[in-house]
Amino acid sequence: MESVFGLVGDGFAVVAADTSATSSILVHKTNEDKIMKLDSHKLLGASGEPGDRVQFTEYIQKNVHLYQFRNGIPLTTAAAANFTRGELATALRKNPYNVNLLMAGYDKGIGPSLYFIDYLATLHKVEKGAFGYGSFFCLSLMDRYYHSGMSLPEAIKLVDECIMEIRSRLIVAPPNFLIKIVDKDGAREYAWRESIKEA
Amino acid sequence: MGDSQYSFSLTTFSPSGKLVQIEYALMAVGSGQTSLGIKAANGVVIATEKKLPSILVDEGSVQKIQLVTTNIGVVYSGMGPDFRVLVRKSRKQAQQYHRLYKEQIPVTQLVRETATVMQEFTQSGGVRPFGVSLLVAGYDDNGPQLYQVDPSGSYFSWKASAMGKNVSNAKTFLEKRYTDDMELDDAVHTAILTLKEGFEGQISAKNIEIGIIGADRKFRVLTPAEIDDYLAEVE
Amino acid sequence: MKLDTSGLNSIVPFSGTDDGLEENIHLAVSSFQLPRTTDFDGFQKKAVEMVKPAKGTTTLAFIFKEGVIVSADSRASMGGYISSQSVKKIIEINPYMLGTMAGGAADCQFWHRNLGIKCRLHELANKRRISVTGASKLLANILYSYRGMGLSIGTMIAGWDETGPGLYYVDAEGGRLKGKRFSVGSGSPYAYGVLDSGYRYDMTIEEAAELARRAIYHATFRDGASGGVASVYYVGPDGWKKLSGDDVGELHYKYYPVVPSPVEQEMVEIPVS
Amino acid sequence: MSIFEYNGSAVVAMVGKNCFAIASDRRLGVNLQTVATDFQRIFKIHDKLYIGLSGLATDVQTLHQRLVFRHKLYHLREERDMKPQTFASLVSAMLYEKRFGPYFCMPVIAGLGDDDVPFICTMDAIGAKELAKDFVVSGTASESLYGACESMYKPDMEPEELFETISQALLSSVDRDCLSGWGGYVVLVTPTEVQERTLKGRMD
Repeated sequence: MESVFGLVGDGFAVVAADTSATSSILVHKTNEDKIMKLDSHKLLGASGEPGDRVQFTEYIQKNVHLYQFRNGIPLTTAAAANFTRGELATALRKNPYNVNLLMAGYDKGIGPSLYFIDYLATLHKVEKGAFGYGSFFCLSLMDRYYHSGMSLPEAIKLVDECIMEIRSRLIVAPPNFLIKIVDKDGAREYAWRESIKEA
Repeated sequence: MGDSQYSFSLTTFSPSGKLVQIEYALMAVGSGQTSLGIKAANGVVIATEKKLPSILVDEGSVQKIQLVTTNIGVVYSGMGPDFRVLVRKSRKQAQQYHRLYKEQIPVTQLVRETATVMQEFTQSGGVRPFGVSLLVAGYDDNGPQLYQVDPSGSYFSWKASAMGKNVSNAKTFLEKRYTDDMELDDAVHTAILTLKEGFEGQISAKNIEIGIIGADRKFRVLTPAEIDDYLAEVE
Repeated sequence: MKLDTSGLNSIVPFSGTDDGLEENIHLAVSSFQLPRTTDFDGFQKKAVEMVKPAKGTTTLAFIFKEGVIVSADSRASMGGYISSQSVKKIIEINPYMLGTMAGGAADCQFWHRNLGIKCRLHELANKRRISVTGASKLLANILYSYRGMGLSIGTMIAGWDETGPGLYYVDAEGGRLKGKRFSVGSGSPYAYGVLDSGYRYDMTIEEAAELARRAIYHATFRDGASGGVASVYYVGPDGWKKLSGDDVGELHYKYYPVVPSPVEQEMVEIPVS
Repeated sequence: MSIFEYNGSAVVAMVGKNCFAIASDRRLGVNLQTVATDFQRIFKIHDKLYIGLSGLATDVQTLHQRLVFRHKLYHLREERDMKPQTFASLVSAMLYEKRFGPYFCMPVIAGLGDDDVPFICTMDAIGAKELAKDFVVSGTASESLYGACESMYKPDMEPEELFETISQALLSSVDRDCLSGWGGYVVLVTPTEVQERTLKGRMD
């Protein structure tokens, strides 16, 4: 079952997601990257129907790029989040995308931020957020151990706790997770947490 | 406007930078029957000549001053049929505003909407500009107001204005007679006198029309009997 | 169909009105009156929907070095409406045994009391207290006999017996699990999150109580159907003891003292960087 | 569960003597799961006009954005602020526009009109206006709010008392609702000033 979650620390934001691509009872692969790099300083973690997820996140990514090509400056994370919400909201009453998103970014002068956008296009700025069945376990864990101004090791420790909790408590828990971070130096892959290797 | 082969705009620039179609429209206005309006301290009056092509026409069947909404009236100089189109569009605009906000449309808003329509007819394909200028009289939260709208779509707020055949004379006359503290009754008198100035033949309740709006914010066209009373006072 | 209500025999004259219905459900002694309907399952389903007030809940229990900790919230809700903030979800079966309540309040209350009676009878007959294993098995067997009839119970039986601390999870489907750590109810995933990460076998009683309290608190924060008071019980060799009952409303501000901060208005223009 | 209850909400507005107050809870939930406790449901239209939107959060945001857009346009066009009544008509018209695919929110509008006469009203999701002289409520806690307001409201309250009353009514009402609460937010508007306050509440 899909799980995406993230949190904001001191000078960075981290997004983690499972890496399982499934359909009904089948697991197609366990190294699917569900956290897209929108631009140099933005991450977009997504869960939802595989087709919608890929189509929509790519659409957002291309538009974020287009803006940067046209104007020579990148969108702020807030602007990108609002743009994404707008697209999702417009689609909602036409042919909705079934995707839940966590957008993390780092803006000069503003710092790191994390936005919660669900498939209904509800947008909210959060310190910590989670989607999917994993959220039931992650949210209370993050409530318990989160504090503002977390250091990177602290945050990763918390993320690992969340992953462990999902693995141990969630029925059909995904085996592998991917952690990405974004800070002043940009968005990048941080680590994989694999319990099985791809065949 | 339409997809016919004439869907290009008929109003095009001349080499000297003029839109001659609009100038022709203004000429149509200039040769039209005289209309005028005066904004008084407590209301507005608009008036016009109503010369009919033949004495056989029933004067009662011609209404040159029209009501747009309860608190706004309008009169024109130029082509009657074009005026009808504008009145219909303005009334619709006013009702749409009312439907949306449950509030009477302010005079400025109505004038702007009407002017927008007139402007669109100078730039759209397959149409010609309107051959009328309008005088819009209304009373709203901002007090009494008088606007003139031209075929180009430009509009101005006036204390008193005239248009049509006798413009310059009428305007000169108004300039002399106008005072800021004029009451509505005085304004009606002045309006009649101004019309009378360039009037060919005998002025009467049957060949002029007067519309007034006062602080009650109800625009109405004076009946021939009322006009007669005013005429009697003027003499 | 044979309904097991033997525990009631000597105490509650629980037979319904005499309307000759007994013939249909050939029962010699007192019994629940069954509805005269062709669609029994459908009737049952609707009836359950009607009488099931306490749905959302968070309860938890765990065994540690010193014994067992049992903890629960106190909210009862019907749909979105909070019908009570002071429900006793930890039922004192006897001085050495506790049961928790999740699901239908009436079902839980009734069958826990029934279990209490059976435990006492066992004690009188055998001159020794019933084991937690035995008690939970009694309950599970009863619930199993009612399987498919719409009972709604998710409970933990926790206690101290001759073998030491005992903890079982029993539900209305007839399931019975032995374990060291359980949480039941709509808020249970949240509670598990905190519980699993903070659990150590060699905790002190204070640490264990705080962990339970914390787990319940975090569950009430995230789960709309849990709330009220976080009560914590401890069962040790000398029986159970209620350690605390903290209003979650106050607990929050104890854990997170208010730092004054202005409301963030999300939709305002962002400052130009 | 109804789509109106998906996120959970409580909104209330009350009239005092030449003033009004509008309040809401702060929870953003997904059914029973609380996602955030700093969600905004009350929005300023202009200095003396506020709207509270209960119901589906996404539509709250969409509708708010559209309303602000429409008001800004109106302001540019007519060079004046909208009267509360006018704004209510606009909201009503915009909601009915979507009669066959409504926004799942129920607005509460509160404002000071000409001569600082307070105005409050509420609507259903397709724009049926309901005017009131005393108080209006909306959201998943509306039933409790009716009870609380009905018993706590007094006519012609001064601003301080009004604030106290609306806060108590809100907090006690959301304590009986699983889907709203987690703090409160109150705006108190008098002819001369606007006070915004966040309320501490039970966080369960």
